[in-house]
Amino acid sequence: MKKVEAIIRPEKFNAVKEALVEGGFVGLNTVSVTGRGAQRGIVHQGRSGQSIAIDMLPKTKMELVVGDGDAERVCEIIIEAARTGEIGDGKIFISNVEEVIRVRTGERGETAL
Amino acid sequence: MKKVEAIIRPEKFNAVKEALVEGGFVGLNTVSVTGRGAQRGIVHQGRSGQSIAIDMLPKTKMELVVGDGDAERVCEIIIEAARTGEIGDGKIFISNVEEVIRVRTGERGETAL
Amino acid sequence: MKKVEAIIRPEKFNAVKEALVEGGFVGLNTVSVTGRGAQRGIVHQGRSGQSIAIDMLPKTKMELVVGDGDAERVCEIIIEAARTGEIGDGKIFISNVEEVIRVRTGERGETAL
Amino acid sequence: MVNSGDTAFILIASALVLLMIPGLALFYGGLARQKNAGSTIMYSFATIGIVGVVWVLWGYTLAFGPDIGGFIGGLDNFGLAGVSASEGATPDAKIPAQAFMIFQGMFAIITPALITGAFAERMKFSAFVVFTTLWVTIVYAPVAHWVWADGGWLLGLGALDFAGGTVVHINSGVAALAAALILGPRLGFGRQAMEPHNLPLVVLGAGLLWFGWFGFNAGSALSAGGDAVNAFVVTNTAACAGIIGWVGMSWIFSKKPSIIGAASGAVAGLVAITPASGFVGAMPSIIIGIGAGVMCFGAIQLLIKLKVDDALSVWGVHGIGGTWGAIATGIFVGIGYGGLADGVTRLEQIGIQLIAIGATWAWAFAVTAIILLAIKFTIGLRVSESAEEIGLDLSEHGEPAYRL
Amino acid sequence: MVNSGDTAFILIASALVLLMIPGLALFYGGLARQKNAGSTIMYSFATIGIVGVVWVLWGYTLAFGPDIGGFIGGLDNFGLAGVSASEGATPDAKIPAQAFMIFQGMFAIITPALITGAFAERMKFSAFVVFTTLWVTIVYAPVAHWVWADGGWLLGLGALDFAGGTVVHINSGVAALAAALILGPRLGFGRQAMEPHNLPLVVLGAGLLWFGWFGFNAGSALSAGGDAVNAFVVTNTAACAGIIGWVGMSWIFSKKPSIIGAASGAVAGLVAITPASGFVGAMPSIIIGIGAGVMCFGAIQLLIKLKVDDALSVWGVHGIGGTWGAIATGIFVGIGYGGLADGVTRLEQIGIQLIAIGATWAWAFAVTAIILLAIKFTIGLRVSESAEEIGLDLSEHGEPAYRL
Amino acid sequence: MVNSGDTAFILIASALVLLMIPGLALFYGGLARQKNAGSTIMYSFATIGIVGVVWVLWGYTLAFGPDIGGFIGGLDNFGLAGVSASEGATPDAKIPAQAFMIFQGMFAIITPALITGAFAERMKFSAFVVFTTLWVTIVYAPVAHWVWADGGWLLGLGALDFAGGTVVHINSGVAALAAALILGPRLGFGRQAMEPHNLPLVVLGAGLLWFGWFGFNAGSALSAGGDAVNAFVVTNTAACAGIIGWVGMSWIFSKKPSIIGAASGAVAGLVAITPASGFVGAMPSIIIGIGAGVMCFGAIQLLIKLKVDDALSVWGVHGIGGTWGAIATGIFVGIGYGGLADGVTRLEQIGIQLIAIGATWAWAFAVTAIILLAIKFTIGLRVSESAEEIGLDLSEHGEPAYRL
Ligand SMILES: Nc1ncnc2c1ncn2[C@@H]1O[C@H](COP(=O)(O)OP(=O)(O)O)[C@@H](O)[C@H]1O
Ligand SMILES: Nc1ncnc2c1ncn2[C@@H]1O[C@H](COP(=O)(O)OP(=O)(O)O)[C@@H](O)[C@H]1O
Ligand SMILES: Nc1ncnc2c1ncn2[C@@H]1O[C@H](COP(=O)(O)OP(=O)(O)O)[C@@H](O)[C@H]1O
Repeated sequence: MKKVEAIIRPEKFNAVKEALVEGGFVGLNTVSVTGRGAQRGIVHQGRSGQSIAIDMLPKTKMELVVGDGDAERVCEIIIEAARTGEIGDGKIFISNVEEVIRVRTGERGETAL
Repeated sequence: MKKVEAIIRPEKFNAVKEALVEGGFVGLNTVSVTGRGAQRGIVHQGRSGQSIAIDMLPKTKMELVVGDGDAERVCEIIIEAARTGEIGDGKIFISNVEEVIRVRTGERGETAL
Repeated sequence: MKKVEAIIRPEKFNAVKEALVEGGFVGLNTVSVTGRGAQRGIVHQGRSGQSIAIDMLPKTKMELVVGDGDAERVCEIIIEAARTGEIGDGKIFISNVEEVIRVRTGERGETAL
Repeated sequence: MVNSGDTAFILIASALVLLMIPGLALFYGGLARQKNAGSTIMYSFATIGIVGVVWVLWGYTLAFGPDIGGFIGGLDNFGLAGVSASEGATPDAKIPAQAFMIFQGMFAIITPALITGAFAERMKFSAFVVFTTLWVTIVYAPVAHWVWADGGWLLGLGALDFAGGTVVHINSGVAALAAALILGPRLGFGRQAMEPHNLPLVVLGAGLLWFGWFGFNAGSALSAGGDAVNAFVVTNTAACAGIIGWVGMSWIFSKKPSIIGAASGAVAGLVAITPASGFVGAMPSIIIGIGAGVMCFGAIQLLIKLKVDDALSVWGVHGIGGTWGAIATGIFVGIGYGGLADGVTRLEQIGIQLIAIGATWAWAFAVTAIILLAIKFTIGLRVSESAEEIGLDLSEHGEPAYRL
Repeated sequence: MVNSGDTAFILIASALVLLMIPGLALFYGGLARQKNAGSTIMYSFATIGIVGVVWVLWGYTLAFGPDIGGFIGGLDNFGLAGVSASEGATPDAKIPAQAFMIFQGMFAIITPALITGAFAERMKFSAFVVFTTLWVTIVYAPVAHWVWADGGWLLGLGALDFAGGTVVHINSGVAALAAALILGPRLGFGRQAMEPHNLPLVVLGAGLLWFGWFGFNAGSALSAGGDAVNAFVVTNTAACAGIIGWVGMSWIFSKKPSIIGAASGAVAGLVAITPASGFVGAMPSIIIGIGAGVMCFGAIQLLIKLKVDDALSVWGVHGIGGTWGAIATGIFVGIGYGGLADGVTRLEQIGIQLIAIGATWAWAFAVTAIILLAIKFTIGLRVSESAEEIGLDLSEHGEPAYRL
Repeated sequence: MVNSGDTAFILIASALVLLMIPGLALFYGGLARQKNAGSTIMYSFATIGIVGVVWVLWGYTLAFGPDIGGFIGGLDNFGLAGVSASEGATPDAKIPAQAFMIFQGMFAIITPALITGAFAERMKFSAFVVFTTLWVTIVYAPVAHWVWADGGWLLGLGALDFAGGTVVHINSGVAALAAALILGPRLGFGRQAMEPHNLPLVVLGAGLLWFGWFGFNAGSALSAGGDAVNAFVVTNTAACAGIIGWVGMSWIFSKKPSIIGAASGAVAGLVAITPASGFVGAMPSIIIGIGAGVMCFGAIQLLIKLKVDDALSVWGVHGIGGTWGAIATGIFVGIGYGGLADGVTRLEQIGIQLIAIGATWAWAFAVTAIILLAIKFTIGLRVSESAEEIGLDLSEHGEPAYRL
């Protein structure tokens, strides 16, 4: 099985989630991270208006563990729903998962997904 | 070495932690995630009592990196302590870790765990 | 490509980040975790002064996905900037990443980093 | 005659009403989603800045200056000209004219602040600034004049509104409805959960509102005598009853007693007792409060079903709560406290109340709509879609609410 | 004679005391764990709703209606019948009867709200509703009658309790002890850390409590004269001294000056000065305050050692702080302000104080225990284990405290 | 003559000023970074404990005891000896002497609390305790004596400071500058973003400050008459204008209307109107408020450019806001309210104001510097580097601000 980790704009999370559910991928978990990449230029203002360059931006990291054959499809769905074309759209990382267990039943492997 | 990622009910975290410590596994880290799986039916109430279906539920994700031979034992301990038998009990993912380094000493491999 | 996960003291994050940027590694994401390892003895005080042993300590987890050849260099930089020599300095885990995709452009592999 | 006891009372009452506005800011801020918490707070807080200055310049004189045709005040007191800090406006006034002015000023501030809950999470800050300035001038000041100023036509008619059921609550609640309709729903409304992000903040806000409401209602007696004592007692009792009403509804209909419902119920009770607080005793105030909890609860559900996005339920609480209170004032006047005016029957009084309600609904809705449409077709009302998705704290103000 | 200065003072004082209850809600809410923050807040907030209505219906008349045997008031003033909003209860009263009624009503609200800290994080909301309704009726109203009503037996005996050391603090603190014993400890008590989840909320709550306490103590003079001024001064001074006492203890015993300790110490000082505030001057108030900080700190440690889970330390602060204050009133009466009653020696006064303390402890403990046991064996007191693990915010109310 | 209306007014005003300090604690706490939120709150809260006791012991008598050479009060009223709770200090006083004492006590508490914003996030708590005790004794008490006590040399000179422009704001603001210079910047200052961690807390704090400021300024009239009414009105108006000024600056210079700026602007307006509030009417108060918003905004930027780390901008807001207010008092005195003293021209009055400003700047800076240097070379001022990195909540107090 593969783990697909997608780091996306927080405001795109709902759209991505809905697209994944439509595509039949309901299992996932997400966490808020702060990240840094090519994206620059986000500026907050300080108390007296001074500019504060924020280099660590809030992002949402989604993790989906899916069957080997589904990883590509999941990436496509995510890219389509998350892309704006501006820098800061995020990254997807794919890695291998050796085993999956469903806690409730003890089932293993793809049937546990 | 293996990384065991377990996504469990937040209210079960203390029980799981205590079971792991008893089993001799003290090193771990956790993060709060929100997740979605087969579990449904959790409903919050809105300001005027309307039902709000919550599809992203709070979960606790634990990560333990352990020696190759310990992964199974860790999974057993977690399953035993985290299981309620209701949907929403969570998932365990196992993947491979190539190297571990202890920052303090620079030690590497299983001795660094 | 490799994923370098470093769990460090939160108060060292800025130093590590600056060192990485100097070393040319700008892409990363971080999340606050609570962890437990060899470190003990952090004590908070309760309302009437009783000691509260805190066994889950706040840590910062950084993730960098880098080219295969860069992983060692990244670890060195992190160790140097994060080390205090006291227990609790943290751990680094290295694992394999099979694919990277840049959401904005669809680029893949090391060029997407 | 002006005296220190009554003056002290009104000054403190004015301070209490002022505190309601940060209270409202936090109440609304807590009800908003996290990404809009700061911007929602800012609407209320900035309202103090804008209306506080407008009021001393031209707002007070438009509302309480010499009557022009029963409809509005003249500009004689522009910039507080002729409004004394030490002498009463009339020989039998118990407080100086400026004490009355500033007490009324706090009402003028909170009313437009209440509206902001309807357009929260999507209205441009610049549009809000223009809206608030215009609204207090051409909607609030006239209605305040009609109901409370010497010569105002609703006062002349015998409409009873002790502390602002029409002027403050119906006025803001109906304006909120107009705003909700004209701005349209938030992105994702009806599909995504849009629930309160910080419950302690909501309860804190409700607590400060309640506390301030004593100034609002008891202070409206303009002296620390029996009217003030009665208003104080019924205000508290109605708020308590409002909790019971709203929490009871949530317990029955969603099987769980709601905490946000307790805070909302208190506010609903306070809204409904406002016009009645000088005219009814404690027993009717229990009915008024419970009724408010029940009706406002239902009104919010109704609006959601109609797919109208009044983001923080201003119409449901203030529009409907205020309307119920204004009617209830006619129904219960004289029971336990006060009495009907000479020669007016209860039915006639209820009729007068309905006229006052109708006039306020019509004026508030129509003029608010005109203002908003004018803004919509000039500088625009809503932020861009992507700004709305990101949240107004960052997109409009460049400041996140929390860095935890 | 009723006059505007004193009436204004008591009305504002009543508003201040009301604000203490949201203040308490936040103080307790901040001390609770995050998963129970909302439910803990809700206990206090809902108490206002319940007791606010109970008081005007039958609470006030049970406490202050015509005396029956020194023990309780008659039902003559049921539903506020015969309680005037504009006339004083007696010819020499400086405030209208309803102003006294509502001021006392705020005391009746806050006292059961204080108890909720003992059973927080595990008591069913439905059980709480029944408990609070019964408790204010059969525990609070009688004790208030004994101590403050014309004809009350403790008043007749000469017990001194200016603003509620017995009626409010011992009463609630001892009821809290009974509740802690009967409900039993929270799951994991003694093994897991159960520490405050939001320190700014705790300090905010303490700040609002302190502010409100001026109304509580100075308002108990029932007029804005020397008694009120003295009560105000000693209240503030004892609170300050309480901070010094408690923070000092934490600095000595756990090597770090505690912030929660500063908030708690202020409350402890305020509790202890409450009965004494009309009878001692500023110098004794320093001793009373420091003593409160030290003793309450110790009392909480003791209870933890005894494995009794008084979740938010109500007994330690209110039970022990109130007892110390009631004794100290006897010890210091007349030093710096006021004086012993004619013909009563200091030792006799201390003896009378001990009788009042003992009677309140006994009554509060016994009747509270009976009420709780009755609920336990009917509808049940505690939520299920899994509901407790999940947290009461979600399991009892379906509303998380934060969505950050 | 002492009367209930004025006494009620001053007692409530005192309570309002007390509430400003928890308000300040939260304002500063919200502006601090999360890891120092608790410790920042603790500075203010602990200040109440320390100064509240110091004031009744020796602070009040040093400030308001019998004059010694125009410079300081004698020790006659040590421990409040001879300060009556029921009689006025003079035959024509409208309030008891202790009411005046406690009202002034609240000023003595808030002034050092204001300074803590300058050394927040790095000063040892033990050093803070010593500093605050010494500072209120040898900096605050003398300046209060000069300006407000019978015989004080600045009062004799004719300096106008209605409610504390020099005594409270310049005094604390300039002491803050000295502290910022002597402690040195926080680790990472100028490189890392050090932004407010909790915006709702900042707005809440500002709201409580504003509310309390009515007590501060209107209460300074020491009776509920025209002076109080005027002070109330101009206080509110200047705060509103301060919002407009500061938000306007942020909108112009960083293209976005700042929420923190709205809160800060309100405070700046309140600071600047403080000395003037008994001497000018509403129209000048608009200018004073807008001016404060603009100037304080600029002053903070200046200090950042000079690389001086006044962590929470105390000098920028209180030092510069207070100085502007003191000058503006001379410029606008008598316009809209009050008037120049007989035989004093406006230019002369401005000159007198400049003397008062200069004397306060010099005294505050020099003596604060001496105290801080003495502490630096004995017990030390700053926490260790690693303690500062970890944050003072954990390293100094062992208590995290949040457990969310
Ligand atoms: N090498 C990396 N390792 C881990 N996370 C990364 C890496 N590069 C980028 N990220 C994450 O992806 C987010 C988006 O990256 P960015 O370079 O701004 O996007 P893009 O180039 O696709 O527009 C960052 O905020 C960070 O969280
Ligand atoms: N495919 C998946 N990838 C990542 N996380 C998942 C996946 N499926 C489930 N999860 C996580 O596991 C949690 C529990 O899943 P759920 O299906 O409800 O449990 P179960 O079926 O074991 O009762 C989810 O809330 C989510 O956080
Ligand atoms: N086996 C493990 N698996 C996952 N995380 C771990 C493991 N061991 C330690 N950690 C993480 O590393 C952090 C530091 O570990 P610790 O043993 O205290 O450090 P050190 O021994 O290097 O001084 C812990 O708080 C935890 O977050």
